[in-house]
Parts: sequence; C-alpha cells; structure tokens
Amino acid sequence: MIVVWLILILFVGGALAWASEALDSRLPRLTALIAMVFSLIFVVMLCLDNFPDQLSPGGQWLVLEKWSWIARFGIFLQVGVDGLSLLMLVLTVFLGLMAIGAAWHEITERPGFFYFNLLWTLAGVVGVFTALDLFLFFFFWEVMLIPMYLIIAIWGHENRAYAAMKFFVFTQVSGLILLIAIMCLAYFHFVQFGRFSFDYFELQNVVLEGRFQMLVMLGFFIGFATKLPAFPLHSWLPDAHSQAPTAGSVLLAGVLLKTGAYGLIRFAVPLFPEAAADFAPVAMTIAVIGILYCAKLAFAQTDIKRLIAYTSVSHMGFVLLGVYAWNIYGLQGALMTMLAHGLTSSALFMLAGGLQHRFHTRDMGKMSGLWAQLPMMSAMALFFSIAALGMPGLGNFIGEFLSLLGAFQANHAAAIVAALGLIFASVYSLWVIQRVFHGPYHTPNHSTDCGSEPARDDPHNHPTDLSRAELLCYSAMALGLVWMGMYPQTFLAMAEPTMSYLLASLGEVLP
Amino acid sequence: MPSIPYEHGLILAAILFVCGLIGVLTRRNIVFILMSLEIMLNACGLAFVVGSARWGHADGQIMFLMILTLAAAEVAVGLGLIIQMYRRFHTVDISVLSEMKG
Amino acid sequence: MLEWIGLLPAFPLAGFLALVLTRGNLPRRIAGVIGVGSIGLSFLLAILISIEFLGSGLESHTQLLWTWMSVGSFTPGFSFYLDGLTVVMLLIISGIGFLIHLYSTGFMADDPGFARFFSYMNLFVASMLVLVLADNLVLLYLGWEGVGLCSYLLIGFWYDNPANGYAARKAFVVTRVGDTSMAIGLFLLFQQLGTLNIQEIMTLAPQQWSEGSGVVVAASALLLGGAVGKSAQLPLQTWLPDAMAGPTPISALIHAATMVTAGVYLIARTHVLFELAPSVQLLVAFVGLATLLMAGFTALTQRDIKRILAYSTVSQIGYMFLALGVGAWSAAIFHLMTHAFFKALLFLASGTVILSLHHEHDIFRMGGMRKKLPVAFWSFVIGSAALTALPFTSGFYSKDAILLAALEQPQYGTLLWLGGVLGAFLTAIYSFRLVFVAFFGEDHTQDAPAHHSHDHAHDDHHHGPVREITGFVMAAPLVILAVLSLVGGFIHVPVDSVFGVHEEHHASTLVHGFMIAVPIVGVLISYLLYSGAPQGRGLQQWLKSVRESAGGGALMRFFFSGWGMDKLYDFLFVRPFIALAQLNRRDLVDQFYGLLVELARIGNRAIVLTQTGYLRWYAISLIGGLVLVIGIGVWA
Amino acid sequence: MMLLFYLAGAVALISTVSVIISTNVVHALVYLIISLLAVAVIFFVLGAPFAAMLEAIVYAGAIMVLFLFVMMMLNLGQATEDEEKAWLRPQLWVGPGLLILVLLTQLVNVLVTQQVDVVPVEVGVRELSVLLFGPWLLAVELASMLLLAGLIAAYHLAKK
Repeated sequence: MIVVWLILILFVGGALAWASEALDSRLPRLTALIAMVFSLIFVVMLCLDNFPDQLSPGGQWLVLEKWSWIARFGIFLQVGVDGLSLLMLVLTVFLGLMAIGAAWHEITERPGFFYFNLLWTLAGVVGVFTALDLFLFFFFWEVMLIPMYLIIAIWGHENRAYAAMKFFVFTQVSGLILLIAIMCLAYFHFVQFGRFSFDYFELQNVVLEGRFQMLVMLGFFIGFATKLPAFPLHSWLPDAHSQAPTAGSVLLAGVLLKTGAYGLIRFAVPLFPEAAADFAPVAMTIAVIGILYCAKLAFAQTDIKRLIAYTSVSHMGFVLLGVYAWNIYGLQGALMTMLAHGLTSSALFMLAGGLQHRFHTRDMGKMSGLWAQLPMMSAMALFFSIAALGMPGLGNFIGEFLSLLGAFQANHAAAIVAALGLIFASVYSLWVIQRVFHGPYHTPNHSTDCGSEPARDDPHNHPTDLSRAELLCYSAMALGLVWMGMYPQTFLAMAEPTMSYLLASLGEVLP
Repeated sequence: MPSIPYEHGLILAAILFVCGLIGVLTRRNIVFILMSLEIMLNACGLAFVVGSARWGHADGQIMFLMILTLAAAEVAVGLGLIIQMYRRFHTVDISVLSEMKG
Repeated sequence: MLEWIGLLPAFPLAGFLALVLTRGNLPRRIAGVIGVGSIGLSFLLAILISIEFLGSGLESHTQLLWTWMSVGSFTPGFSFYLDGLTVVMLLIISGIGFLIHLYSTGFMADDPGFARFFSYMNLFVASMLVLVLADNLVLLYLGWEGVGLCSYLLIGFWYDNPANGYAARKAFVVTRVGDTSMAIGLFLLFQQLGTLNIQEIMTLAPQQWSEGSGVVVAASALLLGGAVGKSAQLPLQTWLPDAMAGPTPISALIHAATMVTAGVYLIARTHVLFELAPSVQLLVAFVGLATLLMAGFTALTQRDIKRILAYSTVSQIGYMFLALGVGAWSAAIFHLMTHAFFKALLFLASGTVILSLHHEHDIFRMGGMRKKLPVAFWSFVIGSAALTALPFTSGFYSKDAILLAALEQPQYGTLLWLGGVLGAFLTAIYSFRLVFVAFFGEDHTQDAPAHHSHDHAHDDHHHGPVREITGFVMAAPLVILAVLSLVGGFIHVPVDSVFGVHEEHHASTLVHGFMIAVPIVGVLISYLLYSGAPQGRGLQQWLKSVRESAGGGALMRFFFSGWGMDKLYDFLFVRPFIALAQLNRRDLVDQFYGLLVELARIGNRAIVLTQTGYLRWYAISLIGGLVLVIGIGVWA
Repeated sequence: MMLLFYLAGAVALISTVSVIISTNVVHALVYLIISLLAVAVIFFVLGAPFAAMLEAIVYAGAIMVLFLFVMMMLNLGQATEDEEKAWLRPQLWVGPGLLILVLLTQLVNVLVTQQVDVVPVEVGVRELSVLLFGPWLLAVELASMLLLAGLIAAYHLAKK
C-alpha cells in the first residue's frame, strides 16, 4: 500500500495546493512542501524497511502489489518496487524538494496551479517508476507529461509557447509509438495465451518473431529514447530546458529524463532480449554520437541554460552506452550516471536560474567575473561543473567510469570514442566557469557606462550571494554527489539484486 | 389489389432526394436552400414509408414521424436564422456568410 | 604507525575542508596556520612512517580503508600501498610541500585570496598523496585527476585576468587528453586481467602476456599517453610553459616538484608492463630524449624567468623519461627527487626575485641583482649548479646515473647518451644564461618595457625601488632547499626492492671525464656570452650576427615559440573545433525538425485553400465524399 | 392503384423540379406544397393513411405556412426575383449536376437489385400507436425534447 499512498499524497497534495491558493497566495508552496516532506518520509521508510534485506539475492522485489482494474483486458493496478525503483524514487522525491525550493521565490503568478502541476508531474514520475503493468505505466507516463507541458507553457521564459509545443509534440508522438508497441505486445499475448495481458512478468513470456520483435522493440526504444533523449531525438530538450522555469528545468533534467533510461533498463531490453542484442551496436553508436555531438554543441552555446541542456544530452549518452553494454558494469554505471546527473544538472539549472533571477539574462556574454561579487555561488558553480566533467571522487565519475568500463567489454570502439567525450566535457565545463565566474567583473546591470567607475553603493552592483536556504539546497546536493563519489556502494548494493536478476534472466543472449 | 414494384418507390424517393440536393448546391437564396432541404427530408420519409409498406410493418412510419418532427424543429430554427440573417445583412444571399474562410 | 597511513592525505584534506567551509572568513594568521600546519602534520607522519618502514626491512604494507565500490569482479578499494617508491614520493611531496606552503605564507601575504590559495594547495597535497599511495589504478586516477583539478584552479588563481584562465584551461584540457588515454588503458587492463590492483597487475601481467604481445603494448602505450600528458612531454608539453601564469609557489610545487613528475611515477609504478613491451619502453626513451632537447633549445631563447624554468622542467622530466625508457628505474626516481629539490629552490628564488622587482618577469630587465638580492642570487647559483649537474651537487649524481644507463642501452645506447649529453650542455648554457643576465651586468630595471608582451601576473606593476623581500618564512625554505640541492645526491633512494634490481652503472674514466667536462664548458660559454665579460666579445658578436641574420632570426623565433607546437595545435585542433562549433551552433538536427515543421506549414497552407467559407463548396465536398464512399461500398 | 402511384409520383417529381428552378419564392412554395401533397397521396396508396394525413396537415399545412409567414416578413419583391434569375446561370449547374448524376446512378444501381413487388397492407393508427407508445416510447420523448429545443431556439433567434 505504501506506493499507493505515496502517489496519493502527491495527487491530493497537488489538488490541495491548488485549492489553498484561494485562501492565501503563500499557502500553495507550503502545502506542496508538506506533501513533499511526507513523500520523503515515506520513501525513507521504504528504504529503512528494506535495508537489511536488500543484499539477499532472492529479495529483488521489496514491494509487489496487484489489484484488479480493467480485468476484461487483463489490466491490473500492479506496482512493484525493487532496488532500482527505490533509488529512482529517492532521487525523484529529493529533487522534488529541490524543485519546490527553486520555485519558492520565483513563482509568484498563479502559484496554486503551479504547485498542482509540479506535484502531479512528480506523482506521474513516481507512478512510472513503480508501475509493473504496461497500461498503468503508460497512464502515468502521460500523467507526468501534461502538467510539465503546462509548467513550461505558463511559467516559462520568453519563447515558452514554442518550447512547450515542441516538448509536447515530441513526447506525445513518441508516447503514441510507445502505446502502439505496448498494444502490439498485449495483442500477441492474446494470440499466444488466449487473453490480453499488460502484466510485465507475463509479457516476458511472449515470443515474437525476429523481424517483428525488432519492430516492437524499436517502438519501445523510440518512446524511451525521446525522453532520454538520445541523439537524433534530442532536439526538444534544449528548448524545453532553457524556457522552463527553474523548477521545471530541475524536474525535467533531474527526473523526467531518467524515466527514459529507466524504461530502457526495465522494459526495452528485458522484454525483447534478442532484438535488443541485435540492436545494441546501433544503440551504442547513437550514444557515442550523442555524447560527442552534443558536447560540441554545448560548447557553442551562449545561453547558459541551453548549454547545460546540451550537456545533459551528452551525459545521457553515457547512460545509453551503459545500458546497451548490458553487463553489470554498464548497468550500474548507467544507474550511477542517472543519479549523479540528476543532482548535477539540477544544481546547475538552479544556479542558472539564480543568475537569471539576479541579472535577468541567460546570456553568458553579458556577465563575467562574478566570483568577485558572488563567491559562494561561484564556488558552488565550480563544484558542480567539476562534478559534471567527471571528477573522480564525485558521483558522475563513478557513473561514467563504470559505463565506459562496461561498454569497453562489449564494444571497444564505442567505448574509446565515447571516452573522448570526457575531454569535451572538460572543455565546455571550464568554459562556463571562465565566461561567467572568472575574468574581470562585469554584469548587465551596469553595462551602460563601462568607462566610469560603477557606483559602489548602487544595489544593482552588489547582487546578493546565496541565501541560507539556497546554500542548504546546494549543500545537500553537493553532499549527495560526494557520497556517490566516495562511497557509491550504498547505491550499487541497492540496485545489485535487480541488475543481477535482469542480467541472469537474459545474460546469455546479449554480448 | 395490384402491387407496386418496391424499387420504383425507392427510386422515386432517390430522385426526389437528388432534386433537393441539386437545389441545395445551386441556389444562393437561403430560403430556396431551406426548401430544398425540406424536399430531401421528405424524400427520406418517403423511402421509409415505402420500406414500411414492403415489410408490412409500422416501424418505417414511425421513422417518418421522427423525420417529420425533425423537419418541424429544423424549419423553426432555420427560419429563425433566416430572419436573423436578413436583419444583419439585408439579403438572403448565402454567399455573404463566408467568414469561415481559412 | 603504518596503519595510520590513511591520515597522510586526511590532514591536508581536513585543512582544505576547514578553509572552504569557513569561506575565507578566517583571519590570515589562522588560515595560514591551518594551511601550513596540516601539511606539517602530514610531513611529520610521513617521517615517522618512513622511519618505521626503513626499520622494518622495507616490507611493503597495504592498508584498506574501505571498499570504494563493488561491481561484479570490479572491487577497487580506498586502500593505500606503501613501499620504497611510495616512501620517497611521500617525503618529497609532504616535505617540499611543507616548505613551499611555508614560503607561500610570505609570498601570498597581501593577496586577497589568501585562504582560497591555501585551501587549493591543501587539496592538491591531499590528492597528490592519494596518487602515490593508491594501491589500485582507479584510486590513482582519482589522485591523478585531483591534482589536475588543483593545477587548473591554481594556474587560474588570479582569475580576473582572462589570460590566466586560458592558461589554466589549456593545462587542464591538454592533460585531460592524456588522462583519457590512461582511462582507456585502465579499461583495457581490467578487461584483460580482471583487476586494477597494481600489485596484482604486476604479478598477473608476466603470466598472461608474452613479451611484446599486442595487448600489453597497447596497454602500456595508453598509460604512456597519460604520463606524457601529466608530465608535459612531447607531444602534450605545450601546457606547462603557459601554466606559469599561476603564483610562483604553485609553479614550484605543482609544476616542478610534484605533479608533473606524476607521469614518471606512473611509469615506474607500472614498470612491469613497460618491461613487457620493449617497443613502448624504447618509445618512452625517445620521447624523453626529444623532449629534453626541444625544451633545452627553447629555454635558450626565452626571456621570461619563469618560462625558462618551465622549459627546464620539461627538459629535466625528459631526462627522467629517458631513464625510464632505458630501464634505469631507480635513476629516474633519484633524478625526480633531486630535481624536486633544485627546481623548487629555483622557482622559489625566482618568486623572491619577481616579488622584489614588483612582478617583473623579463630577465633582460633585471641585471646586476647580485648585490641587491643576495639570498635569491645564492639560491640561484646553487640551484643552477645542481641543475647543470656540476660535480658534487645533487644533480650531478642523478644525471650521471641516467646518462650511464642510457649508454648501456643495447640498441640505441650511444645515440641516447649523446643526446643526453647535448641536453646537459644546453642545460648548462640556459641555466647560467639566466644567472648571468639577471644577476650580473648592469641594472636594467628602469628600462622602457620590451617591445614584445609577455605574461604578467599583474599588469599594473609600477617600478619602485628594488628591495629584497625575505622574511624568515621565505628565507628558511630557500636555505633548506639549497642545502638539499647540494647534498641531496648522497641520499640513497630505497627503491631497489620495488624494481627488483640494484642498478649500478660503470663506464670508462674517459666517459666520466667527458660528462664532467661538458657542463663546465657550457657554463663557461654562458659566462662569455651573457655576463658581458670582455673575453667573450667575439662570441657575443657572433651571437648577435646570428640573431640578426634572416635564418638565425627565424630559428630563434622558432625556438622561442616552443617549436611552433602551440600554433600547430591551434591550427590542427582548436580552430577546427571552434569553427565546427560555430558552424553548427543551431544544431543541424534541430533544423531538420524545423524542416518538418515547415513542410507541415506548407501542407496547411495548401489545405487552407479549400476552406472557401462557401456553404455550397462544403456541401459539394460532402457529396463528393458520399459518392466516393458509396462507390467503394458498391463496386469495390 | 398502381396508376395512382405513378401519377402522384409524376406530379411530385414535376413540382419538385419546379421548386428548384423557380425564381419566385412564393411560386416555389406553392410547388412545394403540391409536391408534398402528391407524396401524401403516395403514402395513402402505400397503405399508410396516418402518415399521409400527417404529411398533409403538418408538412403541407403547418410547416409551409411557417414559410409563408417568414416570406411575408422578409418582403421579397421583384428585385429579388431578378437577382435570382441572375444567379441561376446554366454553367452553375454543370458541376453539381454531374456529381449528382453519378450519385443517382449509384443509388438506382443499388436499388434495382431489389426486385420485389409490394402489396400494400394498410397499417392503421391503432397498430402505429401501440408501437409508438410501446417500444418507441423513448424516441417519442426524444422527439418532444427536440421540438422543445427547436421552440426555444426559434424564439430566441427570431427575437429582435
């Protein structure tokens, strides 16, 4: 029941937040915060409950529940939590809190509806990470997208309508393809077993012919790869990320992208082992192209949020690489990359949001040398940039190293070329630091008279450094990254039974 | 009692229907269009009654009654619209109502 | 005592954390005490550990702190390994680190980023200690990247000058190229051997691979790539001269004594792999030789005091590579140690000069500083003597060992030896050129600025009176390092058990004599050329004529630019990358989707044409559809 | 009886054609009434006297009177008639005519396959009422709602 409670808290909390706007415009954020804290408590309880069991190899599923829903078509409310899901839930809830923190002062317009959308998106994500019935999965998949569309479309920046529409079209079209693939699978279950089923475990028994299996697998792959996003399908992301409000960017980059990767690990490969094995070289090639191509694009950007968005695509390439290496190193690497990237990119987006809040621009050319005025913020930016470029001792390194280690076992060439991405990562990460935080001090607020000495008492020339709350948020994320980097065993051990199970069930099929 | 070929009744209905259709397509005066619509509805009613006679059953006639009701309601609304249109545009030419152009 | 090995990097790390978490709000005195004290503690502990280690018969020791991660059979731990090589490195890092930290409290006394400086320095020392203590290659890689990060941060320490930022990024990115090669090497080693524990690799490798087999050649070549990047050898040497943009103590600690020798350490640590791949080992030797000659020629033409020392560092590390390449492992480590002494000395002394001359870097705008800066002068003389390998200085013993080992190389021994000797000759000339130009002759400090620009730490320097800045904290490290530079050659490096061989090199008296004579001749030539001595007027005239001739001038400029490598890389990599990035700023893939959108728009416009708004038209299309449907229903 | 059927059919046909080619609204209306009455005769022939009655009373009576009232309100005169003449150009008939011809061919083609003779059996009011207020009750209710809606809409629309 705990999973259902978790989802319900978010749904109801969202509705309450919307309703509470009528009383006071500050109530919604408080309501949302309380709902998030409750969810966090639930997730932590879930972790603590299962902590002793998680190392036993048999106990893959920590929670597995099933209620009848539309029995006629074999649709059940089936939810399950294993180590992988649990880690994703922890990430979701944690970043949900961060997103509320990011929105706390930023969202002043229609706050009730905003927090409603925020919490419903999170509810959808939680559902996606726990649903084991493909119909239910698709239901939550849609639930998480539409509120996010609204968040971008209503509270976004100057070009929000375009970005929101692009986001919507890409995700809807890919969602449709995913739906068709799910329907095909359910239909073939009907053909082979005489009844419809959307049950994850039952669908694993469906046997599909080679060509057809490839087609259905591609349906799943496109659905998830758009969300991930993988190389040729990434084009919605920079627009959506750069136009979304900070909280939206945090959720998009931190959580929503992970649903794609999760889908690949949970569904796209295990349901179609042979097709996935055949497809692995292609997927790895896509991953490599994505890593390098988007790293190069990131370097060329002047809009700081766009830049971070492209780095996200580049990093998610490592996830794709790790997943399709399909060995324990690759999978664990993909997992660690997902977790670490969730924190890093969220923090970077929050920093970018902070810059925009202070200087009303995202153009990196218009600010420089902020270290002199904003030392704490700059130090945080430095920390997270360093994390993003894969500094050992921080989470991202573990993820990228393991992904590459796994990929190298599966495909030498792909791993070697992908490793070049590490060089590019350092190029663009340091470039941001140089452009924004180093160099002579300059901000758009006193650009009118560069020649004269800026008036020192002008408040605009003294942008405020991080507030205590902001510092708390960033510190929490930084600590998380250090934890992941110095003792990733906590996370690896949680996911270990799931990964071993996945590998063991079809280990012989893939390289 | 001499019988009537079933298909003749239906063909008559079809011809009447088609005549109404031509009226709808070619006339510009909205009053004529409305009349043509009446012809079409009536043709349909005829077809139903022919069917009713063919099977010796009253259901067809009931359908005719429905159509009759429909025609009454439609004419009431349609004539109301014509009055509105004439008030606004001072013409009964349907072509002035082309604001739905894409 | 040995089980406290984990505290070695923990002290500086704690110092780093203390300085970072207080966000620079500590008083300078306390920040300095934390910064220096943490390294001091590490140094004390290192001494105690070394004593115990040496006393216990050089028994190697492994200490597992915690398992870092455990994935499949990949289980690297946070575990430290101690043997002779580690002990030497520990003492160099913590000892010289401590001296340089002490010196920095004087050097950086007026800098607004005092606490930040020490926090970075502490983090550096911690990373460097992890690097040398690591018992597996992943942990080593952590230290390896950590020192690279600190190097980046410290080169760009004075961040308000974009040139410094550029140098810092260049350093990081160029070394990252090497690091990536090394990472790929790690993947290969793990795939082949199933472990990344260094000692296990050292035992497994000879069992699994025959000498010269493809895998071991690839693996060692990839590791060499990492070493070359970090140690600024050809072809990745271009970052080091620019790295001089950082504060001078940084140049002393990171870019002379410790970090840049990490590549040497890595190769020595994994020497078994290189022994199994003779072709790669030979490559190491030739890389070293080529680098040392190239850097030597370049150093001859530089004007910036720190750049001369930087090229000299590149050149000296070339010697170490040469030694590694000919299998003289302990000679390489020995030279690493002596080099750390005298190069740290030289850099710190140059720091004193620069500070005393209000951030003047150009040696031709110094002159006659012998009297005004006595401490710096004597430090320079002693350091240069050791660098030149004048007899009985520390450098003499270490370089001698290297050259003799090179001579014993079976295939190319003579060639390598001759190259090394030529390098030593160049070393003598350029190092004493610096001494003679800067400290002898007339005072040029009030001259107009040179026509060419060079890197200044601060552009706003003004020409006040020259006054030597030497407090106790700055003088003491100089004195200690000077003594070490002189007598360091008598220290025995306890690394024989690590490499499993005891190296002794013998050569004829003639060879010995030649090798003693060459540097002395070099110093003499330098004296004649640069001290303004009347006896050398002919030579000076000749040099002038060479410099003014077209070919000679071009050659000088070629040397001055570091053999045009910067321009080459700029042309080959940087410009294409930037051009490509600019070209595709708006993402071709996105444009493709834009095309789809455009197509949809065109389609929309076409279909809009059918929306005439006439009732008749709609009715007709309705009927058309009806006809079609009935037609299909009836006749299809 | 057969003769009556064809005769009434011919009348209906001719008057209908006259409706759609007439230029005078009032004339057209009269033709329409004739057409409707002719159809009522056919209904009678086919054994549906109640339907014939309703056709005559409701259609030809009530609905057409409604038309007449509206036409009086609109007060269309000679000008309108000239306008109608101008609008009824022959070329306007070509496109729709062809299309309709195709449609008619299709319909006839389908309908001639049903070669069955109808022997009209009179279905009286009684049977009709039993059906109407039996199984078709719901349809009657719906029809009443439709009329109500029409009433309200007509009132609203025609209001000044």
